Amino acid sequence: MSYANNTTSSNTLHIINKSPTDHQLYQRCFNALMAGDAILFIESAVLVCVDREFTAATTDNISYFLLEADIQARGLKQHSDHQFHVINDDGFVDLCCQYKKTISWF
Amino acid sequence: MSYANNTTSSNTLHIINKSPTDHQLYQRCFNALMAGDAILFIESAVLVCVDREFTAATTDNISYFLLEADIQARGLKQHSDHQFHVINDDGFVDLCCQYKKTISWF
Amino acid sequence: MPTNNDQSVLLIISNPPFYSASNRETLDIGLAFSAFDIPVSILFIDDGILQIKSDLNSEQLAQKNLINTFKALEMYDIQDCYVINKDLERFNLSTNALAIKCKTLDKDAIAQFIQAFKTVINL
Amino acid sequence: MPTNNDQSVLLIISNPPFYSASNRETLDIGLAFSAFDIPVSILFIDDGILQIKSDLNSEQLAQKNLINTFKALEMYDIQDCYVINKDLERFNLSTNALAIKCKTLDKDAIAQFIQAFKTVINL
Amino acid sequence: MIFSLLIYTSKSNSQAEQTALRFTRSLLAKGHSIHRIFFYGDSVHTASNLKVTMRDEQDLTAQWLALSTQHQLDLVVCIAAAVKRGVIDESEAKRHQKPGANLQHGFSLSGLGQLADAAIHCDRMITFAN
Amino acid sequence: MIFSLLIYTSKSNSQAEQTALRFTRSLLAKGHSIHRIFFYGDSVHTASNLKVTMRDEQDLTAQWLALSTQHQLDLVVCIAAAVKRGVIDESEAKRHQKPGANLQHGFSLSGLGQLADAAIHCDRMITFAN
Repeated sequence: MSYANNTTSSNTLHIINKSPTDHQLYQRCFNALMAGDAILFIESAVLVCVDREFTAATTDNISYFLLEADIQARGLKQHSDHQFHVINDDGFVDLCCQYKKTISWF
Repeated sequence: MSYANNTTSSNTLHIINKSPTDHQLYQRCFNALMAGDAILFIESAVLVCVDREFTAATTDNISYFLLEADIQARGLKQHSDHQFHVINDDGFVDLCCQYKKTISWF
Repeated sequence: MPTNNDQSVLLIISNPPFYSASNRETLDIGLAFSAFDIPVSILFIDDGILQIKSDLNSEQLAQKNLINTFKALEMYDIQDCYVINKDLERFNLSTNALAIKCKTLDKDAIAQFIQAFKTVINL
Repeated sequence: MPTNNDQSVLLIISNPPFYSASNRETLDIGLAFSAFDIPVSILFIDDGILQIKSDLNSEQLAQKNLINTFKALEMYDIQDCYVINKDLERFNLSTNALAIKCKTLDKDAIAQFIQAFKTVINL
Repeated sequence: MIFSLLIYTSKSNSQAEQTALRFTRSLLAKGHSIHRIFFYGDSVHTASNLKVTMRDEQDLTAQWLALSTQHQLDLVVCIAAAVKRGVIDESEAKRHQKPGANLQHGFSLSGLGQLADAAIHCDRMITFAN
Repeated sequence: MIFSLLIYTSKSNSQAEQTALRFTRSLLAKGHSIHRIFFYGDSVHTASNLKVTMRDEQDLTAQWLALSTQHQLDLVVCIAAAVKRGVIDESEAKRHQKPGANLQHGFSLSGLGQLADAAIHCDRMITFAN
């Protein structure tokens, strides 16, 4: 998978930790996306994978990641579909290294 | 004006203090409205009077109040139109007495 | 719904689990009020419904899972817990997936429901 | 926009005035970073644009009006402040109504703009 | 009328406590009374006596105290919320073997029963939160 | 790679600091290093030594300290943010004539210059906030 290689991207990793009910925060994050960027959903943001009202960003070529500890805590392990890559804490660190910078949307 | 009389209403005064950009909070408040209820917008919520994206509740017969100190602090004094009654802190206390209970949406 | 609305209290929980201290602290209000014989009801709304999913598991997080505390509600005579049908649909849940027994309300019934209480606390 | 993006920092302000300590504390980061010769830009977005309205007046509130501190930005060599056209429209503002000189960006240009910075801080 | 206030702020420098203070002054001036003001959640920090007020900011703790002295307000801080956040009196400091106490004189630590009592003995309970 | 962390939480018991702790453990285990962890805003309360951890909760302050001891982490608390929120060391207590100090040994108070330095001397600055 793209996130497993070690070349550094010139793109940005966006980290978001609020429930998708915070529409404005999500819109703000989506407005900041370049093709090739990634979004890591952590903490309450992992609810994106079961929220039927969540609509993904319209920007092309965005990778979506979910933090494993957070989906497990919320009983969502079986719900995350192919749209989302599930990563653990080590994967979180790897992503931060692979992308040129991170922006936290909190 | 209706809020100036001293009879106690059996209705509720809803107090909201967040910017109207918090759509879900506003929707939650709007879902709790009965005909005859009032909403008092305080703190960042007074931005409703200049936010072109704000759409009022669809419930009938709702009174809208703005807290004077907050619109003044934000330079909005001239913007509040006839849809909103402007009250000071004494008016806030009066409203709490006139309505049977208050619910804070924060 | 309170039959005697003289002292009845409604607690509204709208935050998701593991979000902040507010859900725990709201629950603690419920337990304390019950001890004073104040009739307490709880309304789980929006993300709040996720707080009582029976499959929450905070082992990997350094956080307490509140689910057992919520289960204690019945012992404390807080038997009136409510969820909204629209929230069940939104998260594809049935009331069987919840750790405590809840009655369901339609979204359009929320306003009428809330009207019956003397005090509403919404942290 | 930073010409040398090696150490450039973008601060994003999205909260309205008088909301919390975050706008003040974001500004303080800008002043401190400037003192270390780190090039700092500030993007006011969503309700954040209201923080720099020139007609803010906190006399009736027990709160400091940050406007003079924001005006000090230019002395600190933070001359790159940006607002979004859509936010100006939303609140029916022109850049003349703002206490500090701002450049304007279209919403569609935000992503490209952000890309140039080494670090983005968003409190 | 008899009011009780529940203060539940989570961001420092939010307006919520300032609004509550103005509301309190106004209701007392109008002849109403306050049964109790209950500080819960992160609002317990209001009762810390180690905060330093910057020259350009207001000292909310001092303003509550001044009002309390003038009108004999009952300023109660939830003990469970306070102790876990590090706002403790001498007795809690001793019980938990902490190096000091920081509860401002004029505030008292007590349980949620005091909030229940406040709810029962008032006509209106108003929440100020954020 | 060299990381710096900016911690800016505003709600107690939010997950943000727990996530930051797990992230820190993971990056250290993977051989990366941390230049500095900077506590700003309401996160300064993490450095209070008066907090009492309930039996069913985790002591985040102790966990930061344990990590810090093992890996010589530089745990810096913003002095301006801390002093106004009532987290002070002996020197600030004396300067502002406060009755005591409550800064946990292992954390140090310093200015925002330390955050600027942290931003300059790292490859990645990650914000954990809420």
